[in-house]
Amino acid sequence: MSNEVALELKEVTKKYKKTNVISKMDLQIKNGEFLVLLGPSGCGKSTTLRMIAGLEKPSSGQILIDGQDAEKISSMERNLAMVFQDYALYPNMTVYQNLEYALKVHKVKKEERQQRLAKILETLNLTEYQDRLPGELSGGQKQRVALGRGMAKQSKIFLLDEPLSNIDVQLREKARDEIQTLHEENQQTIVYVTHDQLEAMALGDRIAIINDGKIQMIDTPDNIYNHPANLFVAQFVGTPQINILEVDVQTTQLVYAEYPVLTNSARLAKLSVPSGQLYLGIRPEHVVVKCKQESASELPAQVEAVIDYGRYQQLTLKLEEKQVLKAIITNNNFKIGDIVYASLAEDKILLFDHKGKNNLES
Amino acid sequence: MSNEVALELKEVTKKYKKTNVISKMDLQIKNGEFLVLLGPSGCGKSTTLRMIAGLEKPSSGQILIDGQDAEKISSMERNLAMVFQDYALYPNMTVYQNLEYALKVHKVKKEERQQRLAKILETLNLTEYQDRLPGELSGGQKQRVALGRGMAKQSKIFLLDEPLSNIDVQLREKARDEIQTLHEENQQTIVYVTHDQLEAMALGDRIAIINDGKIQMIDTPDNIYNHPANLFVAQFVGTPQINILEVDVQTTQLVYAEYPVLTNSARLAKLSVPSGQLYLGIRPEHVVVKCKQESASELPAQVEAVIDYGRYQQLTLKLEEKQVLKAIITNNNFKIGDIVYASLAEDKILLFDHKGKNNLES
Amino acid sequence: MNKVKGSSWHILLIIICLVLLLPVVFMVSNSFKTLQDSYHSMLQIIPLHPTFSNYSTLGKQVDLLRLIWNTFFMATLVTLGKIVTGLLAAYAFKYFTFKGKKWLYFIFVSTIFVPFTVVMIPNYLVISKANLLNSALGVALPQLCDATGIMLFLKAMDKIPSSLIEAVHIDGIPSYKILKDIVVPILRPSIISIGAIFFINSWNEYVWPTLILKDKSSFTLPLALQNYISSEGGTNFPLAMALSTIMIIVPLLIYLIFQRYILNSISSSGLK
Amino acid sequence: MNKVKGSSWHILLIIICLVLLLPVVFMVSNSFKTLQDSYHSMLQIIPLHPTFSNYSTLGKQVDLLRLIWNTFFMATLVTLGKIVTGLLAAYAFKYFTFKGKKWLYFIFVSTIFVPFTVVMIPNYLVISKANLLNSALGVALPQLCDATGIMLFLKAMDKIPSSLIEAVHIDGIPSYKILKDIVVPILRPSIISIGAIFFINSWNEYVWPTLILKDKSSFTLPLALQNYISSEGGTNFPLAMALSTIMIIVPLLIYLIFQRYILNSISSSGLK
Repeated sequence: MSNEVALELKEVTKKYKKTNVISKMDLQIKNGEFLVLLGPSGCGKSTTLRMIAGLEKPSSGQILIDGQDAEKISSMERNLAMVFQDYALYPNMTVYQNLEYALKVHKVKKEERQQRLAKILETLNLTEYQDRLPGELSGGQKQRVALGRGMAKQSKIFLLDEPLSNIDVQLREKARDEIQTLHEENQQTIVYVTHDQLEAMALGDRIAIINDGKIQMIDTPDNIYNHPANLFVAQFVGTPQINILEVDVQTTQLVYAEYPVLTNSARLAKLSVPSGQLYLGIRPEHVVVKCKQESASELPAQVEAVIDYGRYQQLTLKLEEKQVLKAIITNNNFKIGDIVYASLAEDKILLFDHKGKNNLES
Repeated sequence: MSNEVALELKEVTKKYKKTNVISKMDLQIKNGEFLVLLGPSGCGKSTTLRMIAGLEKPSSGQILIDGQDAEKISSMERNLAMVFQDYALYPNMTVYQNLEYALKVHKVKKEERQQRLAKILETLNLTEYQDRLPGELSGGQKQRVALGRGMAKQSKIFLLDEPLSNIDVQLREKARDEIQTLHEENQQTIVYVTHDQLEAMALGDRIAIINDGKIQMIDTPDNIYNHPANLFVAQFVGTPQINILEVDVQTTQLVYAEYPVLTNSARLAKLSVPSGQLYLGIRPEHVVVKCKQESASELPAQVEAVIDYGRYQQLTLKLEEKQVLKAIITNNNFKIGDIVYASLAEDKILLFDHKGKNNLES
Repeated sequence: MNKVKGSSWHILLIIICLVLLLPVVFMVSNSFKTLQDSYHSMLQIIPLHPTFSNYSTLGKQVDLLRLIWNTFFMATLVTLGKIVTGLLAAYAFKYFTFKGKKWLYFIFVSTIFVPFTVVMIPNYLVISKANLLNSALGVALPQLCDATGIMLFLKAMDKIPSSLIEAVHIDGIPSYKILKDIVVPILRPSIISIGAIFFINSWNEYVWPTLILKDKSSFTLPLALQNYISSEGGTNFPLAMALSTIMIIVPLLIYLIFQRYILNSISSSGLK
Repeated sequence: MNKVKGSSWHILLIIICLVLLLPVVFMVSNSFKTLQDSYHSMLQIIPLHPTFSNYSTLGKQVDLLRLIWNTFFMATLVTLGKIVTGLLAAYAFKYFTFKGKKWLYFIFVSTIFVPFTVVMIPNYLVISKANLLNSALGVALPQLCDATGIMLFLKAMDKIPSSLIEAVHIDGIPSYKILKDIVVPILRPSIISIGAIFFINSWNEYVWPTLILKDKSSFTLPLALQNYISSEGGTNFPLAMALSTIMIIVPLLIYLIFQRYILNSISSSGLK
């Protein structure tokens, strides 16, 4: 069992000047797993990665690498490679020298070095650039060199700190596919930091969503999107953001303003929330927009904005009292100013308690 | 007629050290229009904006502002405001002073200043921060101050240079909505530079897609997505990217490998391409994936990757000879390794000539 | 920043620090020794018979306040001159474009490589013809601008994002207002620390003032000190050390007062 | 960068440039004048009767090659010493963490404010006890490290992204290799230009060498120059000017050779 876990954080806390950047974080990463740390800037995800890399020391708690206490081994002995956000290529060395440098210092034999690097350069389509300096490369090429430098070490754990954030949007999709292919081929354990939820969804076996130095939820992309543990996760994942309405609990139904938006009393009974208010979350694609009111649960609204993204259209609907509801539709028949009726797909509705903001059904 | 055009570029060329950054660009921007300049980094979009602002001088050609030759008037007299990517707030002045500074120097009366600024601070929700220094603000707040500083000048033209690229992804949606609301309220002429196609689609009345210093296409978001002028535009807009296949023209049909992907001979006849090869473009959402082959035009493929984005799933399909086809579906029944059949929605197929890469039907 | 422990590096730094500090300690210590003690046990750090007599003797022999004022006045004049010309020139180089700018800049920097010693004589003749001998202004005049200052300010201006200056231009603010309202306030820490360096250099200047200041009443501290060091290394050593100790008080005070700016402007990061 | 035309600024720069250059022109011109011409028309830029006689007289009176070699050797020694100690100390300050680092740094910077004039006497005594009088090493020894150099290198190291050093650490590269393979190559332009400044300062040094170098055969150029300037301003003025002219040749050569690095390290942008 224990050798299945590549990396483990036990109650890790990191303080800077008495404020907790990371608070008692527990985390297990399995051998060969692709784990994404996702969160807004300043949430502590980079600090977590840096502690794993040994670039920062936890204020308290333990980091275990392959079952060994990381504090007792140096950055090098942790047997890991890291790709930095700015790539951190040595500007005074060619692409080949960049890949070779660590191996050379650690006295890997010349023949083996050449073999290993030739294969990596080939895989990453860098062979023809091997004699260039980093300054002569494009962003995408630099990113591949940084990946290659990490691969050259053949370490068990691969840490990536927002590796795609400095390359052109158009190239990101390709670069992302490449990272995925590499992971499938080498089956390294990968810890990947990003603030981009689409990147996280596309890459991660599991995603750990971090906010305020705490893991808010750690699960598969599917569960994170469909069954978010709390309001933060629900709002952080998905663009446009999930719609949040404040609703009143009544015995057999949930009511927004005077509209009964949830009437499934069996579901409500399970909640064991006697009365008061809840947060209701509904993703824009589960808001159905109609021209005519067909049931009492549909909310009258005015179309405030229509954005055509080509594949789908996004409507901004204005309910009463400045409440805004966004909807994603695929056949647009609406114009700004239209009066419409929005119905919320009942089975897609998420419910969060008003105080703790946790998902009441997960 | 002429006073409907707020801004006009006539054969504007900009050279740096003999290389053309902008080549003979023509552009007309109407009064009150929201025009987005969209393109990859280094395409010349920022240079274009900077020439309009008077921060760079065209090497040749003319810029007309309100019909006046811009070369004869200073940056100030152009009556425009600009928001910079890094906001360029004066770090030594409070929020209020930042907004007030230009007005004060230009001797706007104190009472009027106070009135104008109070309203702007109110609109942008900055009133409570008016005595803070920029260093004490978050990214989103800084961006609002930068907007406010531009608004304070009440200029006719508002230039924005990637104003959202330095704020958190989660806040971008809100900030974007704000910019749109401001435009609707003030009806200023806006020229907005971005590399983010979604931002462009959401904001622009029209979008000018720039590459290699040339306007590739200038049109509404809808036309740009559905009727791209050339291969570059088709590939630049839309994520995941449009699929491109090389197809052979045969008398009554287009053939990919041995599969007849387009059999509408009337459409083919209009093309007047006798024979040879074409590029076929099909957006991922127009690739229909089935478990069984139903017609000869469907391409057999293997599922290479499945990404679940929550709202939709993205399949990466492998055709023969390493050709990859991406598909967007909304009900995922496929697993990696499945053999499937992909059919391309005929009426959504785009055709580009093999040499010039222009859309053959637009 | 990643911080690694490095004890051997630590030792290296302490050694360098000692090398730099020892002469100072030695100087202060000897200024409290009697002439005899200083002669017999010069390297003894703690004086055997500590005495203030050197300082009181000094007080009788020279007008200390006048010396300090003379030095202070001259150094202030030079510092202000260099700051004003340096800021103006750096601003012009940085934000304006004109023909021959590159050449002009090339010549500017070249003057850093022309030693002041070498241009001292021509300068002396000019000052003497202008009847400015024995005056602080005479010392200050040829030093009111120098290329090093321009370079330092240019370097400091690198920290101002170009977009900031562009923003002000679009708003149509005149140049002198940009300099006054934007550039100078932002550069304040740099101006203070560059100014401190200017001040100290001028405070310590010896060769050039000896040419100009012949009259004892116009003497600055370094000139007075020289009087106590005869050509063969000091007739009354403790007395010279006492004067030296007095001489470093003002520079050290300036350092203490402005340390926040000075330390920050050296290294913007990594020493926190 | 936004470049705006500014003619009044242009004029300001030209005036400053002239002020800086005039003494040099004046010096070179007088070195080609006869003693008589120099006396009667000192401010005449183009000599009435141009002559090389001052240079040939100088060649007879002093061993020019020896003077240049002495100065060069001493300046090289000082420069190398300052570069090595400066780089090591700056590296230690920047990338290592240890107790009392802040205090150590505070003391380091304070020594910038202790004038060399003031610690000259204690240093003199050490050098004389170590029997190093009349040797270049004696001049160089107390100058082998200084806080200014450390500061300049620290500032230069700000340009190296911290991720670069972290990347090397994760790869387990030892410190001395990081310094040798990464830091020094990246800082090469800064090292060259800081080194050039060190060299020039040492080349021009006058007061301290006069204490140590008593023997004529060990003289450096500034000491020889002083011989031609009697206390009252020069018995043979054109001769002094000729020696001055010779003295600035090496510094200017260094500037010309390394101008690319020097100009770039001053201002990374905005002067292209």
